[in-house]
Amino acid sequence: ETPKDTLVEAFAIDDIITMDPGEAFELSTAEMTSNTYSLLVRLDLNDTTKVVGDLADSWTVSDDGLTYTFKLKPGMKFASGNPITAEDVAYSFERAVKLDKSPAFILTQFGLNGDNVTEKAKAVDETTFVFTVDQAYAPSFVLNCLTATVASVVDKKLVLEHVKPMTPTEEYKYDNDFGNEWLKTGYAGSGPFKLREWRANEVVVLERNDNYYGEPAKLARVIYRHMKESSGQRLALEAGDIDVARNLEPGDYEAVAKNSDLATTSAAKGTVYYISLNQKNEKLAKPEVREAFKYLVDYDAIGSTLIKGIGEIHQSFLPKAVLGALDENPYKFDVAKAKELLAKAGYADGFSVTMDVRNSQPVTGIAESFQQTLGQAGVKLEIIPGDGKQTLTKYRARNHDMYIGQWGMDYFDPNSNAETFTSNPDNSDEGKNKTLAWRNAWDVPELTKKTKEALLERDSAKRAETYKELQKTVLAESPFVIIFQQTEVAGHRGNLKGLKLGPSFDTNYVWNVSKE
Amino acid sequence: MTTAVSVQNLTVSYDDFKALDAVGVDVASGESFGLVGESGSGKSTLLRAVAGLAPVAEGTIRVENRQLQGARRDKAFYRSVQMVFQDPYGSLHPRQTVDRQLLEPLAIHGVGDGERRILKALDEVGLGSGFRFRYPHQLSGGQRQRIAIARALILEPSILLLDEPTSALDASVQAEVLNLLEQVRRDRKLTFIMVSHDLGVVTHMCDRLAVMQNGRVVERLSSADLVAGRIGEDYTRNLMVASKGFRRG
Amino acid sequence: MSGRRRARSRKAVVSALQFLVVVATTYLGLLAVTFFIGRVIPIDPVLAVLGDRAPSHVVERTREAMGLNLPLYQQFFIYVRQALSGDFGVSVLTTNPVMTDIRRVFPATIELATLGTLIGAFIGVPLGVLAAVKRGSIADQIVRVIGLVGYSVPIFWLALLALLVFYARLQWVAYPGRIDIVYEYTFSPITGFYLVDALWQGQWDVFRDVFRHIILPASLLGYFSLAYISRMTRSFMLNELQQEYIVAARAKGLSEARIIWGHALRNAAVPLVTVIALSYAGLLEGSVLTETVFAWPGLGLYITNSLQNADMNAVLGGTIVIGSVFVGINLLSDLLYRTLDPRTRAR
Amino acid sequence: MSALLTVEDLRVRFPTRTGVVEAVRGVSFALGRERLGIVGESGSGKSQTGRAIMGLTPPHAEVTAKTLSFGGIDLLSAQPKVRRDLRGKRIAMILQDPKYSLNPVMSIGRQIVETLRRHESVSRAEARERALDMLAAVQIRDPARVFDLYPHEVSGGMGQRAMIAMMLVAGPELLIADEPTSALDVTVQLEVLSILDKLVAGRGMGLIFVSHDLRLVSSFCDRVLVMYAGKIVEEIAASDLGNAKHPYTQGLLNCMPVIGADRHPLPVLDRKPEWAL
Amino acid sequence: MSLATETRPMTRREWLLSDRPQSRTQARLGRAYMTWRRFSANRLAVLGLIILLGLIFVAAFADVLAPHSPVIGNLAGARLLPPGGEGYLLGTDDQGRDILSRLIHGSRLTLAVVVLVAIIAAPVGLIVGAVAGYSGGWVDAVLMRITDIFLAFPKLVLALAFVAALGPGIENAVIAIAITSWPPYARIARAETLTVRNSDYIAAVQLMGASSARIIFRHVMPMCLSSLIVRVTLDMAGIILTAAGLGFLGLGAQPPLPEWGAMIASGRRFILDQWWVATMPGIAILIVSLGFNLLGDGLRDALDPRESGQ
Ligand SMILES: Nc1ncnc2c1ncn2[C@@H]1O[C@H](COP(=O)(O)OP(=O)(O)OP(=O)(O)O)[C@@H](O)[C@H]1O
Ligand SMILES: Nc1ncnc2c1ncn2[C@@H]1O[C@H](COP(=O)(O)OP(=O)(O)OP(=O)(O)O)[C@@H](O)[C@H]1O
Ligand SMILES: [Mg+2]
Ligand SMILES: [Mg+2]
Repeated sequence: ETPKDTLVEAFAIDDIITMDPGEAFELSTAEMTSNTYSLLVRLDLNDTTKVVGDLADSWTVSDDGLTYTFKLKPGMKFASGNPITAEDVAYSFERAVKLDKSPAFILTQFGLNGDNVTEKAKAVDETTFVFTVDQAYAPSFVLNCLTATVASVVDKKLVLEHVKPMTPTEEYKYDNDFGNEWLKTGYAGSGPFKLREWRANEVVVLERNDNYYGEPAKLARVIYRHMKESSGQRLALEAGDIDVARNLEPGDYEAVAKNSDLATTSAAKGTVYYISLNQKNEKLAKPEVREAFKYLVDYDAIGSTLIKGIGEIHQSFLPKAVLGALDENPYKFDVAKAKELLAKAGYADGFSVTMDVRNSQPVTGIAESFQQTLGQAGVKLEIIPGDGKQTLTKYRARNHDMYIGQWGMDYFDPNSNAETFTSNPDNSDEGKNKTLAWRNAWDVPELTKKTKEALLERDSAKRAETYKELQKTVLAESPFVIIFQQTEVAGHRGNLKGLKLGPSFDTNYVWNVSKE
Repeated sequence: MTTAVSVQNLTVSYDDFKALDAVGVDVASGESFGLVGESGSGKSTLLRAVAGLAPVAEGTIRVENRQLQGARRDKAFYRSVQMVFQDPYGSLHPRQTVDRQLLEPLAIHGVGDGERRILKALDEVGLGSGFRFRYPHQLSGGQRQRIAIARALILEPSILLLDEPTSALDASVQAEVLNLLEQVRRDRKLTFIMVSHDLGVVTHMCDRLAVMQNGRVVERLSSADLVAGRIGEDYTRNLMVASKGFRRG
Repeated sequence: MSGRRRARSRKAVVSALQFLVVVATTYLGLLAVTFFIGRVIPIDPVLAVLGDRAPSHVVERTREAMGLNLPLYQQFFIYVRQALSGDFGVSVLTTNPVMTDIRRVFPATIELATLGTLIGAFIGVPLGVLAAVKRGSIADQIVRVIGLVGYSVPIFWLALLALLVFYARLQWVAYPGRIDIVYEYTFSPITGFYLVDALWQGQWDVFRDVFRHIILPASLLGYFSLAYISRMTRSFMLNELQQEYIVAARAKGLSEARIIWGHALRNAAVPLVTVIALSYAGLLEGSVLTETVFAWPGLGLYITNSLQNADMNAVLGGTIVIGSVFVGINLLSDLLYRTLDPRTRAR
Repeated sequence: MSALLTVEDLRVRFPTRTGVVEAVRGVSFALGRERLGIVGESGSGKSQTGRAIMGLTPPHAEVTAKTLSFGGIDLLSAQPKVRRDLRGKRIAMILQDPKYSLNPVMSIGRQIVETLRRHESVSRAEARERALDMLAAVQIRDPARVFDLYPHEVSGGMGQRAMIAMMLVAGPELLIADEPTSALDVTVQLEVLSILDKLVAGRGMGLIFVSHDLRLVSSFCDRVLVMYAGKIVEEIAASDLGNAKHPYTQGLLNCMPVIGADRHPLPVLDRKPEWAL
Repeated sequence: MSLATETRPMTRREWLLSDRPQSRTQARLGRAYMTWRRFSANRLAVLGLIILLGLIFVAAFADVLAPHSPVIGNLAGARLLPPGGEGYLLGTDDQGRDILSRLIHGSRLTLAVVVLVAIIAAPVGLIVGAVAGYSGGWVDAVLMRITDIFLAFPKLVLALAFVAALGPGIENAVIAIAITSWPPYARIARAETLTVRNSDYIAAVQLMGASSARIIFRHVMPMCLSSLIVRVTLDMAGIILTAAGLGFLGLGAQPPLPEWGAMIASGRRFILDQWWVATMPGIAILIVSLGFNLLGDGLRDALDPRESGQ
């Protein structure tokens, strides 16, 4: 039995490599950060196309669409006891941009850089923070981006106590590390929980923040215990040694659902799984082949077996619940049709091709199923299994034939996916913008332009329409065979109340959870 | 008379221990020379040094007027010097038939006509062809020692080094092997250097002998002198007394 | 006399020097192999630092910062110099200095392996002795089958079954990890060996809990080493029981028990020590599969994880630790061998 | 002379895959407080006879006899415990090769003490005293030092003396010596024999002396049994050896080279199949 | 020698057991027959041999024996069926494939892995060990250092690294396992060589003027062989399990190859509800490893007369 005031979750947390919100970009970390740090605005869980204020009491957008002015709520404190001021917000933006770690692009895409950030993200007074962007972006886009964990507000005073001096170099022009080294395992936030400890591959411990300005968390402590195996998680859940199992696979999920002592919860996530065809491979570059492959996935069988409960068939690149998402699944498993298309492309007898597959479920299962269905149309698929990092290394270098993987939204805005699936400004090997389209050498100047336009469309309805069109094009022509959208699931003890998974990985809040 | 083997000032050491300490022995061609002494006195080591199986620290070894360097020996050497070991159970390869063991030296030296030579060698040591395809474990100790002798003789050497060839054998079998050795020596005009701790055996087989103690030669004398009691050293005298059997007193 | 002593001390110095050379070359070899591995595995080390989702310009920048653009020999040089200064650097996966990580994960593995080996030895040796003494009997066959099954069964599979029975059904043991979260903050380990620490601090309930966690994985590892140890014990015992001194002991009128345990086993113990030590060293490498199944934060898992993320600092640190264990255990079993076998003792 | 040991029709059989090997085939003799020699060539069953008396035959062998009694105790029907108590206490055996017959990892002193403490309840200190005395009795010069040595640290002759000490420390009435000197140098051999001789004479033990060396046996023992193929082919008083009747005994006597005797070639044994019948 | 024995034809057994063989072949066969007799007296060892013959048989006739395709399944219709139902004797896996058929075809892979590792690792270990042991001096020092380095290296890390470097696939898994498994063989061979090196029969061959290579290959190695064979058969189980472990970590055979370890790995996810998916290949591995172990154990007794009594 777990203690009454403590929530114990079994969770695969081996992806965590840092706890610094300016640096962290991992899915598990997103959950920890969003529970321990505050943001200016958060996603509105009741209508995910909107945002609500967190630290910000209110905000205005200037008519030219370039200036965003945020008014902070008064009298708020960090967990350390220091007051939260606009100065802290500005510092948080400054350090994220200057550190320029993985998630920094979410902010720098608005024209911020190390030289201008102090101008563009600025505290006017104690409670007023002004953010200036370089183009008249859709306000929904800007605000959505600010819900990302990289925009978390850190305790400037506390961080400054821990900065490490650095010698400026060509690449890194600043004389200190903005507390990055300390914050990797340290904590300087103001969320409902504070981070007590992170031991890599072992445990993350959160504790209630008594200085929290909002409604206090219901439980005193949350412990994420690293456990990789679904079966192990289920055993521990059934025995009551944990309260929540976070990485259940379909079979175990079903069993938990059937157990009267236990309950389950789930939420569709902004992650889609796809198979991509490298256009450097001349066979895969044929439009008929691309289309044929979309007919060669046994969507129904996969949906009812391999991803049952943990995903839903979804063929367009925008996940459900995102602005402009297209809810249409036109492709069905159809060998005859595929064969016809292949014959048209000149491959009536099929051909051989390889696919890099990481060793994790459900992708291996899907890959094996796809291998069999491709075989029915005469295409011989060789699966090259590898560890995640290994396949990714190859994928990023564009050395694959085919790749099966997932794309999770970097921030909760359609542009996050649109940009990667449909824009490819420079298809050369040196191309700077290594989007998924680039990785698969899909050279689409038209679409790239259209994506950019959508970004600047300030009318939400029109913007949504553009994304729908983009999705239709991708469905028809792209080298992406998008298969399903992930559903995150959790099994938990029956005495647990208030556990709700959010639409994204940084909205899995635990402060409402209580025990009976 | 030419010298077959001449050892001068020979020293062999294992780590810090001197197994042989400045030993000198001369053996004439066609002679049968004996080495006696208690266990550990260096008798085997002397033979092994001549054969190139022991680390020579100092001294010279000449065999048939050729000076030998360290432990290196050329092929001609192996055709003129062969050795028979003490333990018949350890000197035959346990996984090879008699046939193979006899064939091996012929193969190494590229000598043809193996079939005939093997049969002849077996015949010579009084074992018929019936023993040819046996494994050592199918032979008695005396039979093994005969095979070892046959193996040593098959390359037709002129010098035979015998390291206690009968001490592991029964008295009755010992007599057979000793007779065999005497006979081949006579037939082939071989030179023997024979080690034994049994003075009876040595006087029976050898013309001259050297007595060893603690890695040194303490006395050289002829068998006739020994039998007649013309002994110079106390140590030799002790050995002599001990070989006469138990005397209550 | 003094000359002999001098000779002996010179010998001691020589053998100590020899030992140092052996250790040094072994380490250098380990370094080289690890470096080589780090270069040939097709995993971009940058990914380990940045995670899967880093944008490409950050990847490029980091690659340069990590010196991965330098020529290989320079990289090797830097690498060796760093390792020789005892600094294995920081693990990019955990952000801790590698040595700190190892100080955390290694005790977990040592504790598990030690208990496993104790179980294996304390059951395996008597079983092996029994099998040798009752050679050809039913008891011998049973021991043989027990041993061979232990040798043949996929351990991760057995582990899951054991969990199912002893944890899920019977609730005899605890799971997962090393200790219940209840004690996570009431118990502060000093040495990192929880059993020892709990005893030391007199926290009986903690001890009980830790024991309930460790006993199942330790038993499984124990079964595994039992299989090997019992086979080897049987073989050594058969050898000893045929020796002439056993006949002599019987001629003295000693009881069978005394002959077996006091004479034969005492002699068989000499080679057995090496066998047990080597099997212990094998367990100390960390059994990745068992550690995965039991959510045990041990060294094997740490190294495998690091390797899969191209976190070569951590791999090197772990490898050197295991190499040291190997060298150390070899040395230890040598010493034990010497104390057990008077024939190898210097007079 | 009352018989200490009576052996009548002793047989030892070894079942093997290729059939039953009869190592001892009906050996009978009686022994008083005297020195009895057993000679014969290798494999003639000398050791197995000795071991059968001690009860040290390997478990898979069959041992039968009309009578096998020691001091009135029927050895074959006696409980294992009874036989164990006899061994070392009243009947002792010296094995051939000290190199292999001493436990290599136990100090010599402990091995001697072990025998003593197995059979008599004596204090540790007293056992040590008696072991040291015994070592002195077998003419070891520095008993206190040798007490703490390990078998590999002593020479063969010394090891054999330690073995004798170990077997005699509990004061047995019968000693079986199985080729106790064949692994030793000639000079040492005689020393060991003279120790044995003195002890037997001094303590009034019965002695069975097994050897393949007929001359040695005859110069050491009172009576000699000659074995061939598991049977006794001749029994003869040592002094009477010159008049041995059996051709096998004569052959054994003749085939040894003797200093001064110039016999070329040596006479050899011509084994007759009928000897083995 | 009487005429009667000359004319009466010998039975085959007598011919084999004759202690006067008339030809090389007879001698060799006789020796083999004695070994076989010792071996076959051990019933468990014969059981081991039968298991392995069974494995070879199944592997040879996999195409005929397997009722279904080992790679093509019925995802929608026959997924995770329990054993015994509707023509799936051992049930089906998560791709709806017949487990029995996969096991039958997988026997080929298992056999291939085992044989390949044995013919790579054992000879390498044997040569390294024998050369080191016989040569002594710096050759010994260098070779043993290399062996030690490989021994001191965590085995799985080494195997993983090699597979990662060479790319996944059964061939590379084999190479990786071979690379990690030769050092113990080298040690055994060296130890054995050291005891053999100073024996008189080696001295005798040296005295014939044989070259070192000849001595090592023709005289020393055969002496190391039996303990090596025993060790290799005993290790076979470990090799199968290492291959399985690599498969378990996803680095062994490529899907959809029915490699048993990979089958356990993918079936492990269902162990709580569909126990058969992981258990069937687990049992297959258990049986085959047990077969090898029993065989090795029997060989140890048969080849090593010291342990087989008189
Ligand atoms: N390889 C070796 N290493 C170390 N010492 C050795 C070696 N070979 C022989 N010795 C030592 O050299 C000495 C002489 O040995 P050697 O074998 O020549 O004696 P031996 O006179 O033949 O004795 P024995 O009658 O017992 O055969 C002995 O003390 C022995 O311990
Ligand atoms: N365990 C056994 N199994 C089968 N035969 C055996 C066994 N032990 C001894 N023998 C046989 O018993 C016979 C007598 O052996 P024993 O040891 O008594 O001979 P011995 O006269 O002592 O010879 P040695 O002088 O060589 O010691 C031999 O032929 C031997 O092969
Ligand atoms: Mg010698
Ligand atoms: Mg005997």
